[in-house]
Amino acid sequence: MNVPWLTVVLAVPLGASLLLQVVPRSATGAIKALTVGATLLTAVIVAVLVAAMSGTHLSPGPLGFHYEEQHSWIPAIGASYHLGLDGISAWILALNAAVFLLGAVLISRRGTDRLKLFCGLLLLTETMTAGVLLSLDLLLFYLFWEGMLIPLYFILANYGNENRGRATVKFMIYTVAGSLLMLVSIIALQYASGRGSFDITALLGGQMSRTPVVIPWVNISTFSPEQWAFLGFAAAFAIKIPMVPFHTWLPDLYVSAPVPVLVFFAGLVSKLGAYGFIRFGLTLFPDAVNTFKWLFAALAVLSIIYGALMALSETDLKRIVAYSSISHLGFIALGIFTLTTNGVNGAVIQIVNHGIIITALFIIVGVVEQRTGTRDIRELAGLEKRMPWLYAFFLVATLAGLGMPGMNSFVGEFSIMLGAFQLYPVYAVLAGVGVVLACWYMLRLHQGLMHDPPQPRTEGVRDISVRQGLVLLPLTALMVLLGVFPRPIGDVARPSVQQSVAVANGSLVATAVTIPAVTSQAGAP
Amino acid sequence: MNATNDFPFLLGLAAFLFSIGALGVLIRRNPIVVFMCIELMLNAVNIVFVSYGRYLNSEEGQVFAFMVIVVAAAEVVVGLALITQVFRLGRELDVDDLDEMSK
Amino acid sequence: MLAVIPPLVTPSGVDILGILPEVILAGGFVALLMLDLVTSQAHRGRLAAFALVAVAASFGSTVWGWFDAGTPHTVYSGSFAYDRFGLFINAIILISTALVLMISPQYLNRRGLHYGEYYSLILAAATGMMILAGASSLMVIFLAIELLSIALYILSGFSRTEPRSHEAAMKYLLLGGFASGFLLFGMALIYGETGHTQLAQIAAALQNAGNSVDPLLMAGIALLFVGLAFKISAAPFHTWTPDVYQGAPTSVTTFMSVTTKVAAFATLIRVFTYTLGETTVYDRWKIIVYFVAIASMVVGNVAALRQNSVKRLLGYSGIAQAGYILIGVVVLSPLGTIASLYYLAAYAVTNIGAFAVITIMAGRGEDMDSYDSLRGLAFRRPYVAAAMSLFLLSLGGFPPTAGFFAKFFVFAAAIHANQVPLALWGIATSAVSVFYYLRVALLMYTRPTADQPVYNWSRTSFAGGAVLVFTGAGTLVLGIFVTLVWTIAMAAQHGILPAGVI
Amino acid sequence: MNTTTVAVCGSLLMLFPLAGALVNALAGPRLPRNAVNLVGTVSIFAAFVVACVMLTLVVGAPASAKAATVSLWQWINLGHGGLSVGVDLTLDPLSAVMIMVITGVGFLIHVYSVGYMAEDRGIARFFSYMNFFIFSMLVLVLAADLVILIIGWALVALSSYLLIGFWYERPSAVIAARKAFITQVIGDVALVIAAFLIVLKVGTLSIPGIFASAGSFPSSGLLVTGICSLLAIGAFAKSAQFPLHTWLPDAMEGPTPVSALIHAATMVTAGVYLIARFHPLFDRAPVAQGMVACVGIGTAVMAGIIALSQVDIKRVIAYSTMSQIGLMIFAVGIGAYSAAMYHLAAHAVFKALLFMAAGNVIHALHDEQDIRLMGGLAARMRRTEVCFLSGTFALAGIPFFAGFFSKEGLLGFGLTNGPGAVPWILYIVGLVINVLTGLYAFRLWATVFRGEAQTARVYAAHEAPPMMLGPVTILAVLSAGLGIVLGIWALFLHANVLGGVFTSFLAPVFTTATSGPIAVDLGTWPAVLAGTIGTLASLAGAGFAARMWLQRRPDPSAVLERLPRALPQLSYNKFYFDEIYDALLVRPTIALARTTRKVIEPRAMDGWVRAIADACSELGGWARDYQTGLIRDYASYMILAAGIFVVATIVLVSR
Amino acid sequence: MTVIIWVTGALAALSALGVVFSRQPLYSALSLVMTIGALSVIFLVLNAQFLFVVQLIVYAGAVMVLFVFIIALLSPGAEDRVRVDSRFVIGAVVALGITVAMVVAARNGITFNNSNVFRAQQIGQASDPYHAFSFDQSDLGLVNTAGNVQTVGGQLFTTFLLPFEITSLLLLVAAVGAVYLTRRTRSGDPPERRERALGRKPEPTLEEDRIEVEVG
Repeated sequence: MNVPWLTVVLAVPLGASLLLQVVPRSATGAIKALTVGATLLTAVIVAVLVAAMSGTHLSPGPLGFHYEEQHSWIPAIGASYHLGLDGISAWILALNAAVFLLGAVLISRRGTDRLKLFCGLLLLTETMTAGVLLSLDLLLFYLFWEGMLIPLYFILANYGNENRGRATVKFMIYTVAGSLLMLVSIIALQYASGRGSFDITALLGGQMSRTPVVIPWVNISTFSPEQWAFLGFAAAFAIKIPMVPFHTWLPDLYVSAPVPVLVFFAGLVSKLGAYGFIRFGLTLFPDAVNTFKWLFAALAVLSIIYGALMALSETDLKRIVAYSSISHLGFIALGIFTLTTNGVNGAVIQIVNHGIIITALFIIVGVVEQRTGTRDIRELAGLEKRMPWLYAFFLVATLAGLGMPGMNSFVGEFSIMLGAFQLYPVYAVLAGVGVVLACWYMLRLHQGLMHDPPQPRTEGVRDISVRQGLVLLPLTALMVLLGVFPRPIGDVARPSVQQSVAVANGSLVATAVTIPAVTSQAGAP
Repeated sequence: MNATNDFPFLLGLAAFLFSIGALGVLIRRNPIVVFMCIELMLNAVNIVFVSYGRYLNSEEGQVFAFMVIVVAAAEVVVGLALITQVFRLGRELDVDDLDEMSK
Repeated sequence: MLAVIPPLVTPSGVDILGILPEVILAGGFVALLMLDLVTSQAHRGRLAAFALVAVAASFGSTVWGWFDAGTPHTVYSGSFAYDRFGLFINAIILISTALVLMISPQYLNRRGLHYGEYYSLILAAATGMMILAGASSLMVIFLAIELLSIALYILSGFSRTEPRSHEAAMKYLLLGGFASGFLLFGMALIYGETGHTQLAQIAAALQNAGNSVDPLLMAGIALLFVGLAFKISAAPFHTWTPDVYQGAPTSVTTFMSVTTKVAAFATLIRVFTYTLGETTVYDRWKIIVYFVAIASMVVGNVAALRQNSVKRLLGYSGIAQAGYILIGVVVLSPLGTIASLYYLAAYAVTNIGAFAVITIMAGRGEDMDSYDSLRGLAFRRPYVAAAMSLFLLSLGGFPPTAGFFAKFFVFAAAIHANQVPLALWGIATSAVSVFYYLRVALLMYTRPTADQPVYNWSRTSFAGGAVLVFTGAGTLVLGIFVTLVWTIAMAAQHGILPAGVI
Repeated sequence: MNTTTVAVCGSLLMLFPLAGALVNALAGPRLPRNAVNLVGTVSIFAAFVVACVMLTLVVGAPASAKAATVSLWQWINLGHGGLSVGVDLTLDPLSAVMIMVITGVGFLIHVYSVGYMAEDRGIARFFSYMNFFIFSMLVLVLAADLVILIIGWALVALSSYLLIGFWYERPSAVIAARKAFITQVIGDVALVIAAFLIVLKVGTLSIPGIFASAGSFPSSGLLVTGICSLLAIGAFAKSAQFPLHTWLPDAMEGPTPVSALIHAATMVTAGVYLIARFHPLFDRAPVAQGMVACVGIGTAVMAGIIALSQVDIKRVIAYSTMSQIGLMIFAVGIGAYSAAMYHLAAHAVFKALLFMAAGNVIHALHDEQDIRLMGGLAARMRRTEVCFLSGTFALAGIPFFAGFFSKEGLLGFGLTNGPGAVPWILYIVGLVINVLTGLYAFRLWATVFRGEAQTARVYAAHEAPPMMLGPVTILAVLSAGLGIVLGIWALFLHANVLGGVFTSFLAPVFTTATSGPIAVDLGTWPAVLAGTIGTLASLAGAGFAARMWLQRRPDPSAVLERLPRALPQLSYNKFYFDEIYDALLVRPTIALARTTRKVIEPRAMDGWVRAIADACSELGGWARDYQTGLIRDYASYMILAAGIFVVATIVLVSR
Repeated sequence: MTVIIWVTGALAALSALGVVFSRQPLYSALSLVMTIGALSVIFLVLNAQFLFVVQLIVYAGAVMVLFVFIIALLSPGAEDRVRVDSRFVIGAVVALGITVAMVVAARNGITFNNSNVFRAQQIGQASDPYHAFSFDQSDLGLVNTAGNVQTVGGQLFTTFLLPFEITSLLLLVAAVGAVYLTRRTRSGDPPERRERALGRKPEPTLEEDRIEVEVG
């Protein structure tokens, strides 16, 4: 039977969110069960899809996809409903399913205001983010990309601390400004290709003009259309990641948002910018991306160090974690702009890893805040004595966060830095400085909370609950497991990454020839 | 008389009446007078229509001017009705008084 | 002397079928005047029902006309275009009118304004708009504009005892008359310089003129544009919009915010794109329209940032939207026209929805249009708040709503015409607009604190609910199943009366 | 060797400590104390047994097949042109020596811990960390892939961090732990970058693979020099060598068994192991080697000087450790790999001994560590003193104790190798080190155990329990008895049998090295002379110290007064390295971070965003201000715009 | 003829100034009547007899009477002297600009673009309008002959039938509007009364409201 599995992945949460509307508001048990059930079902389907991926048919072409579906949507302008899964999106999709499942599990049934609204929006967000990962049509991609903001907006605007309004609006405007620039680029790309299509496979390899645009009257020649278009995409993605100096929405938002939201927001949504760079930035604008790689890699390095410095001096737990996230995402961006197999693959690995780490860190910080009533690191100390279990989980998360060899993020960071070293050794060395700083601020966070004589404020603080422990356990276990056996991610991503990198480096034709060999390797474990 | 050319004069006259009417809208505060200034503008337009119609040898100008007069009359009716109603509710006859919503 | 009188022949081109929708609606207007006399105060709701019937009949004839007007032509000696373009606009106007009629009775009752004249004037205005949509001569354009304007002047001041309503009517009337002066002066100059008032003949004259342009013609075009820009409330001729929108009864604002703009844009497109689109003149008026488009986008969006009345906000938003639609006009391409038409449809459905929420929420004696009065709406009226959010998001251009594709097509048209800066202005201002749309949306989901007043929102009537459902569904359909309306808009563009056809 | 056997043994070797760590970590808090102790020690004992088995495997293997590499699983494979790393183990004489030291000494220290930590509530956590350390250390020494080595390298740093900060309620411990860890991470980064250079050159990170293609590095080339320098920086961080040495004394905040195990016997010597392991590369980079040698010997002198003036019993030993490792680093720097490894093994024994004996003292005095408050303990802790003395003799290189052979051996090697006058200079520096070693070693002994008791606490002190004394005794016997027996045997039967055994055992590893004799070849007179002079120097230092601190002739304070003031100040303040680093690195970084938060973030980063927002808002204010509500104003805007349009179009026409 | 045009034109211009600048509304109205009259003469000279009559009857006769009537009814006071503010400056400058631009553009001889041929000439509607345009030229067609009322009327019912019909609708709407707006509030229409009360006092307190009802 030919089941459109990817559509099913989109439809399950969407359908569940619609189904929620008929559940009475007071039936919180049913609402929660439905939400968890739907996210779980999605997760199971995604897991099976990813596991079975290597055995399925791969579409031909410079970029190969699995489970492809294509239907006509707006034939007049060449937009179609085109979904597909490949090695790059597979694990991120899995991460997507996982973080939403976690988010669904974490919401308190009794403690949540307007549970139905939250659950519905959560499920809608899952649909949208999954759509972003699956769409192969630029317009469809944009639809999900921007549509994602709607449920997110209502979630962020409705849940969180008293500053959430400002933070949310800032985030929205920031993001929308970037996305709209991307929209212009999408249109220009479609127009310039002359193929009347928004399909990524049709637009591959850069078809825009590479002669510089000359500003009339003043006669200043600027970037080429392709470069301008790339910058449009880059604006959207750089803001979403976010890269310094486009990052200021992130700390505010992370501080104001509640933990179940952060689990999927920090865990996944910010990774979509990186995904976009890999999927579209590299393949659609090979010339521009090679022109600008130094710049974006430099911004990535700046993010690494800047985020680290901020994390080093902040006193608010959530802000520390937020800035650490900026720093880590800088690594991911650096990996992408190395345009090497190592770097990009490392970025993919790191996307997944960071999703796991940041989720755990936010859960931990959330627990600490909930238990002690403060987020100020100066008011907290000696929690190890009170919360030994939390300490254990936190220790693992901290180590993973600082890129400890043997933990999952080391794999990605090593690979990324190797790629960076291939590109510009200086960047790798600076990233190394970032690693040292990461060690410093993560230990400051960890020790600041856990060590030193216990403060009076922490008197009588209880350890984590069993449910929280059950959520943290798989996350920390994954941190260790993926550090010891990182191969699954790398193996799945490898063929697609190689293709994308080949396209980015302009050896499109050569790639088309070598694909069969590569994929057959991937197929034979 | 061949040398005389009245057309620029007529157009100039129309432009003058039009602009002076517009100026009146800007500087007068009594709505009734403002209305009269608008009438002045419409009359200026009528000169243009008629004189163009004259030398273009086309009746459209005159018909158009006729329509303008009709419309002007209709507008005046509604406008004056409104003005009386405003006045009846005890307001000043001053357009500068009508700024409640922007305060 | 009798010999001088030309024989009274049957006027050429008289084809009542060509203006059937307009005639039906005008008939409805007159009939309503009569019916009002025999309808008691308690049963004035029936007038609305009758008006709806008239609108429906007119819509039916519009649909019939759509299939009938395969080849576009004019009727009444070139005065009126019988083409799918006009019929498309007619359909938008009629649907909007019907929706307004549905939300009106409840609102009028609450505000104590329930008089029969309301419905007849609405129909009269709608008639004027539909005539404007099909007008193919300067004279008809002028008269149609005046017809709809006068009806709207009265409707704006319909709340006879309310100062704000008066103020709105007064402003609209005086400034409208002022703008009519410009419009007329422009028409006079165009008539003089080309010798014709029929658009088709003007276009032909321009084609014959080769590559020469004379200054008075350009001045005429500029002044004509000023007059139309006033009607579409494009900056800097927009100043009346917020005041009038705020002061007029909300149902009237709902009506005119959408239909006037749609009709005026129809004629703007007809005149500028399809009559004055000749390269020699286009190159010159393009600059004006370019400027006005950008100014509208900037002024509308920026001014909306600091408002505290939703009606005013939507007024400014409408100014901004006019700027976006103007992009579709200035690029002078079929795609641009289609984009503008799509935008108009999306704008109509969204804006009516947004205003309908304000109308429906109105309490006895007060319009619920301040920001404060929306605070916490979602807790008491979750579905209404959800609908309002949807409309605001659509106005903000978020997918998957109508507003997104509207903007998308307009930007696409700009980029395809190599007018990238225009698109960039558009996106920059769109980004700004997100702020104020979302602020309102956020407010509805903010729980009021103890010291803030609790508003007693009215219950949604069946008709009001139906309007919200229709507009909400329409907003989504236009944002997802794009091809549906796109195809019709494309047919409308293909079916527009080409330049030179009489 | 049978690869399967090696794989099984290697896995078991690592699994025992890991299992112990996991059991104690997860179930420890609920288990009875004895069970915790049992799990903690037995797991290491099992590992020791396996290590012995593996040693026999290596010993029993034919000379041509002493090394075996087995692959456990593929760690990552990024495909063609990408990274490919396997989790591989290698067993060869070098790693065999290391695992013997680690598990053997480690086991004794674990046993000692049972006694030392008897009062502590966190015993399960302690054993868990300790076992985890053993595991990490085994990963490090068994790794056959540079990435895996780095993982082990970092894991030992982690264990060290955890154990230094074991008493987390002591702020000084917390800070010390962080400092140690960050320093280690600097070393890790250096290693990682070295790995990049290697993989980009030879395309593999497998250590045998690297060595197989070591020939592709041009000798003395820039690349290989760079790689070796980076590796050396990693080694310096781990082995507390200048300039990354400041963490080691602070690390004494950890429990004493930790100091014995990690900061004396095993982890800190990993740098020596690393350089010895990568000798094929170092042999091609003489500049790097020279740098390593200089840093090693420099650190040895510096640490010796500092050790003279410290007053914390553990810190004195820590500086002595730093000094001794400096010597080992020096040895590997000059190519005396076997000698270095020999000294490493011997040092592990006597330094663990010293620490544990010191631990006995501390334990007896209820956590008193200041030697100025001790004195006269010999009367109360006779057996501890004897053991301590055994270690001190070994440390000072008194003939026939463990340290004697190894130290004289590597100094002698220095004398016989190297160009021009360098050997002589090095030799003279070595003599200085010998003197210093004797001085501080005996100073410590004299101050702690002899003389007058300085506080009342001393009178309450009593001998350590057998659980602590037992391991100390075993190590004392090893360092003294074994040394004496074997030494005499060596002296009379064969010139350098112990060194010879070592050399021949390690020979398969260091085939490419310019390995010479590791001990003084008594057959040549200069060498004998040199050894004799070196021994005499040690003895002189020891004797002088004994006289000065036992008999007050000359009085130490008088000596101090005669010296320039700066010298004792420098020594006491550890050459101000902490202060210098604080001023040069830590404070600027924190200041930068603070500036970033207080200035750059709000003003620049958020500033540009807010500037745009403010500008829009300002424009909105203007727009609202111009929306006056006056019809006449509105009309004036309209007519202004219309006028401009008309004039503009007319002018445009004429253009 | 030219003289008549110039004289009446000047008269119209002068009285237009009177409309704008006289402080008494009644004077403005009378000046407007004067302008309208002057313009009707110009219409007559331009052979637009029909418009001449309509201008006098409808404009001067009906519309202006309405104005005067309303002024009499409302008896507004004199306005303040016109102030020279920004609005005045803008208006004056633009008025001057438009007038000058029009005159300059109309006098093709000195317009910006000499090479351009007049459009009406190009499309064959007039021979040389700017230079040949005077009233001694009598080669004009039916429209411009005396008694063109019939022509215009005939056109009104044939070619311009649709616009003519629209005007009927327009007037009807205006009538309805005027009636609605000026109609007195019917008694016994409680919401209306309350509206008015609210209208006068936008934020009535409870007590004030009650007093208002009692008085009413």
